[in-house]
Amino acid sequence: MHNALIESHDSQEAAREQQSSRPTSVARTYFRILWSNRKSRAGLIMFGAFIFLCIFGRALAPYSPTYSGFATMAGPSWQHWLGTNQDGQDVLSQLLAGTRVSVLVSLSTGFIATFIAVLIGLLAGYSSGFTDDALSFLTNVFLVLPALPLLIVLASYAPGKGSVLIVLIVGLTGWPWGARVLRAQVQSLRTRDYVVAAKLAGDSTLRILFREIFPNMLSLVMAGFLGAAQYGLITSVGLEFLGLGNPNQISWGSMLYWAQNASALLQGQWAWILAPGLFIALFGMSMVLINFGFDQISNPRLGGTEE
Amino acid sequence: MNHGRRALFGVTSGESERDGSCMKYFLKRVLLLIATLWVAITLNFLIPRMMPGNPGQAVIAKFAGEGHPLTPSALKAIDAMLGLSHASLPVQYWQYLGEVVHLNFGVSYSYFPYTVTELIAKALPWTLGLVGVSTVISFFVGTGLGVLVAWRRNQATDGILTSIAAFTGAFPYFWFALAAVYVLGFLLNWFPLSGGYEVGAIPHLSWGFILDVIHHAILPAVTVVVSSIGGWLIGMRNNMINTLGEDYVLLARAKGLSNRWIATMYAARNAILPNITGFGMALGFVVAGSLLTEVVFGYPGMGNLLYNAVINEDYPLMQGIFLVIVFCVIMANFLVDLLYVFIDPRVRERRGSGA
Amino acid sequence: MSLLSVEGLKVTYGLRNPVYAVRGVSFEIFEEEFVGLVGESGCGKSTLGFAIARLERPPARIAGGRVVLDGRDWTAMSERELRPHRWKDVSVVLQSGMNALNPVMTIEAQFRDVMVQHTDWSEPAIRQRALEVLDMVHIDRDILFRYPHELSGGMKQRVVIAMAFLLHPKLIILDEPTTALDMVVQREIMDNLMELRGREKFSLLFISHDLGLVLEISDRVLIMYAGQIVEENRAENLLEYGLHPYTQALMRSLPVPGSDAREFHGLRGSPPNLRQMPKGCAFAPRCDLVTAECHEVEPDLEDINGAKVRCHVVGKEVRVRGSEPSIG
Amino acid sequence: MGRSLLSVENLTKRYPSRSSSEGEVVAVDRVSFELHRGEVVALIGESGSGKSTIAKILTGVEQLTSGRVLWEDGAVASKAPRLLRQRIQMVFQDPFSSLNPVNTVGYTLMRPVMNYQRCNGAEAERRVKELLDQVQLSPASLYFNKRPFELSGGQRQRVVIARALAAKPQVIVADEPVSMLDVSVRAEILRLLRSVMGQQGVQAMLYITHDLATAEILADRVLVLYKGRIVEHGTAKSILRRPMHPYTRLLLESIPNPRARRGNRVPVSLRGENREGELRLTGCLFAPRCPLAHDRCWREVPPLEARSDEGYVACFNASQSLVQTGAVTARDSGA
Repeated sequence: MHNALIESHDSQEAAREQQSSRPTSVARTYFRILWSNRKSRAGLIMFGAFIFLCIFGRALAPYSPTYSGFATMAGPSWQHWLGTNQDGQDVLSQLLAGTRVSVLVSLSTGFIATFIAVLIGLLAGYSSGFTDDALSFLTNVFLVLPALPLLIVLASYAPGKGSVLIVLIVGLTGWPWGARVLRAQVQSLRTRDYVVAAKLAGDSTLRILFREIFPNMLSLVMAGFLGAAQYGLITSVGLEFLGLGNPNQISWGSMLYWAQNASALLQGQWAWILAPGLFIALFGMSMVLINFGFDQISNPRLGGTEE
Repeated sequence: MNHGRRALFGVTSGESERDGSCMKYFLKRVLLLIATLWVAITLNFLIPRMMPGNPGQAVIAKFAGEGHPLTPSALKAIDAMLGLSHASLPVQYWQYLGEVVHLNFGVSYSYFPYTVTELIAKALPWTLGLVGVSTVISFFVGTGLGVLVAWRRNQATDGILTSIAAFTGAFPYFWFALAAVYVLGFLLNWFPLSGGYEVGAIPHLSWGFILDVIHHAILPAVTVVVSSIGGWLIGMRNNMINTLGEDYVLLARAKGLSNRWIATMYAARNAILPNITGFGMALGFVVAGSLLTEVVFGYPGMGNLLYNAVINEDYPLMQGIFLVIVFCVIMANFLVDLLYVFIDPRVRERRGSGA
Repeated sequence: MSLLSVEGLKVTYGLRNPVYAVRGVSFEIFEEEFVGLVGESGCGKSTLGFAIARLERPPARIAGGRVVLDGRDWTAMSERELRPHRWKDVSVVLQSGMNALNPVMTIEAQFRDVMVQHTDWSEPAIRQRALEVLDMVHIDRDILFRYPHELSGGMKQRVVIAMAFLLHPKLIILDEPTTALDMVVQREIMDNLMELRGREKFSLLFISHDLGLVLEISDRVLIMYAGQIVEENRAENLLEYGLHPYTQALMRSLPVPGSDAREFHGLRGSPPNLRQMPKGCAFAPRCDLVTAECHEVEPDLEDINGAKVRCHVVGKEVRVRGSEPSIG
Repeated sequence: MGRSLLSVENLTKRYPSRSSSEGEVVAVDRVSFELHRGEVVALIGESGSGKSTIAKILTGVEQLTSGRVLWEDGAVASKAPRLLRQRIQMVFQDPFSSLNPVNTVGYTLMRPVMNYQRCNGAEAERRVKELLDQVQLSPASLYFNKRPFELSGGQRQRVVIARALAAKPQVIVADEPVSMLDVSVRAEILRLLRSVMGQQGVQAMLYITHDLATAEILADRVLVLYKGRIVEHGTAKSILRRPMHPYTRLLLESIPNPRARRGNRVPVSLRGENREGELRLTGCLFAPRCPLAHDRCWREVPPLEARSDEGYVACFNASQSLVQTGAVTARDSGA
């Protein structure tokens, strides 16, 4: 009789465990953690909104962003919520339409920088001796080189100015921080027993890198991506503001460039400068906020105490 | 002390190991310093030569167009910096290094007849002052606030300050500068709109002039501080939360030490170490940001000079400024790395270890 | 009178769906008594130890019960009120001495700050006491001016033990003090503790998963399972017979050199998930003596011949048979 | 006892020391031993004794500095570690770091099967489920899709054992397989390891531990290592009952033994502790801690010599040491 009781208990437990034994994907786990953190949830919502604007911004714009038939330098009104610029174009429409270029520039610089960072981080961290020394040295050199003056010099020599150039040079200089963090992580992961075990199990180095090591640093990679994207956003906007981008392409940076050239503030058209700046800050902030969640995944101690 | 006994406790070898690691650390930093400088100098050499067109010729043509006579030495400097002659690259490189060593960057086109070196010498102190002061303020205040919010973790202070930091940190520096100029300068008229000192004043050492300089520097400095403080705060907060979870902090609590002592000597002293390692990148950021801030304020520093060089396509000036900014950032990094030795005993040589 | 009296102490993790890590624990420690607290990982023994010293870290918090130490109710006092009594009334030695020392302060500075905080001793007196405690744990005096990273694991742990004695505490809580150390070093530290017992006046709460070690050093042993004390008994009695089936299983899983391998047994199954506690006795699913009652009714901690045990079966059997329990 | 399956000859491992003045650290110093078919050999020592380095060299994770490791068929293990990796598999100490948290039990166990048995997915899955049953993780289909964090320490260690078996090795190296586990599950894991012998082609096992007590349960022969050198070698029974080397005695006395309560036990002499990076001594490495050390011990290295039918010991005072085993005899009578 006792045994029957135990068995029934055991089988219940087995059934319960069976239900929960479906392997949950890493992506879903990540999303659950990000969503449970109040800060990163807010970040995700904001980030989603900007992706939406990136796709549908042009369609949502009340007017054509290039139509220049309105009164010039008009302050905010019901017709033009954010007023108009010195060419008589609607600022709100420009802002919404410019989201696409700015968001794409930010994300693609983040992507390029992260790609290089992962490549160099994995290679330097997993190899030892000369390869590691050389790559770490390269990383440290680029880490210390201040990128903006370099970019300014490069961009001012370059014959064609445009966002592709900016993406390339910001992306190609934005990787060292990520590479350094990832290298340290790979170095700590490669000595884990499960990596040794995978070697003993006959797995190839490539398989070990991508099935054993890489998944365990995904949160760092994502955090690095968002950090690099935010860096790309700020840097590209700075270059555009200096007139080193393509001023005829509508983006948040070029709007600020024209607004400053037209002394928008001193003429009272503050919305023309406030709005793009706010969008830049909100998009950047969304990535910083999401990173609070990724920080928590990489380092559980940072997790909140509310359960 | 008895040598054998020390050996028994593994002291002797430990000491030599420590000396070795400290020396190694120092050598590594010096090597990195030299290599970074070399990379920067070489980049500066290669960029104009790898660009399509011929920047050197363009500059000469511009000088000719303006009717400025170029001395042979100025011509030589332009040649060395931008690559004019058809000499082979190694020869050009050698000439270039010679000019760089003698701080001879040629003549500015936009500020003729000033040499690049003269212009930089005039602008550099302004930028060093602005960036130096605002970086020190934002590092200390930001780190201090980071300690505070980590200590009051999950309380209102933490939530509010951290969110504000995430928000302000996301703004481009120059946008804050624009807003500050508009509100505090233009609307309220509390601060001058631009410049480093009163227009028409001649820089000299007097209380009146110094006060004038400070009055002009407040807004640019505040915008740099406001935009860079968030990064320090968030970085320090994360490190602090980590160290607060360490056993030695728990033990400090068990020892009944005061909160202030635990927060500073136990948690913050350890939490600040990674923040200092991250100084390099942060510094590059602050310098970049302050360059743009200078443009908005028309501040007479390197940023403004660089901006003018860019819009006037004054390549010799641009190259010189680039090199000097990079040099300053690299040197600052080097000094911070050396400072690290004094803060972390694990890299430090033990005092009085002679025996 | 007892030095420490823990009454119905409960510790939970989390606020919304609290998990009870310590589920109503009561015991006493008398002056100059060594008490061992034994259990498997996750049974709540360290949580209990921290809570007694009021060192629970959020999200852990005390959800009920009292801790009365030397006549003062520590659970009713604020951090500010506790501070003057910390380290004087109770000091702790943490699981891994490796991380218990501040890496950027010398050993001397870490000894000094606690004495400066709690005493008005002069500089020479402070130095004198620091050297005294180092002598007590047999460490070279020049270690005082070193940083933790310059010491080996065993030395660090001894430094931490020395630090615990600085203010002549009434109670010392040792939380797995030797788990990370080599056998021989562990032995040296244990011998050192026994030696100190003869010279200093203090009580000890020794928390460990190693029943053998605990039996060696303690007068009385508390066996903990799933957040509760399941048995409290004198060490010499436990050597003869453990009352609770869990204690007996633990005793059987102690490999004793020179004994036969057949006497070495384990326990099947694993401890219950604290989020989903089974109804009835927490140990029932792993117990060999389990009855229907065990799955339904949670047993109380009952007095049996001076010992205490939380078991339906053992309790009844002893009552029926009289004073000579022999189970297992 | 059969022929030697694997013989280790004069195995030496030196690391360059981190400090330039010190030269090298000798982690393993001319260690020789043989593994015979059907036996479990225990390698005993404290941290820094070189026992884990030997495990790493045998499994090809690290390269030896000199000496060689020979298989029965003449293959030299150190020459072709990749080829011979399958023959020798490892059970790790820490069940929490030896299983990748992101991979399922199924994935982890499929890898060696697919790499070494060259079979298709379905066949591999079937075999993996057999293995799970063999290590008593049943029902196998339940554990197949679990991730490590859903398992207890004991269950994880069973998975680790299954992974070692999956490659069908001839030799298993178990590096402190139970020291991180709760006492209550240690017995079951040791029993499982014992039962694995002779199955799936496993012919011998090297059990690495600091715990003499469990060595007696699992092992036939015991090698005692001190600072990279073998100081004593004999059958498990003889070493535990009649330890000859003073260091072996010290280890034995260090085992917590509740029956030898205070007063009954001779305290271990406090003579410093095992540390890496000590000055190299010309004589016996144990001399600084040895209560019996005399001049000769400081000058000469004692050779590993046969002292009885059952054992070898590297000590000039071994016979004297035998006489002085008061504590051990007391323990014998107590047990």
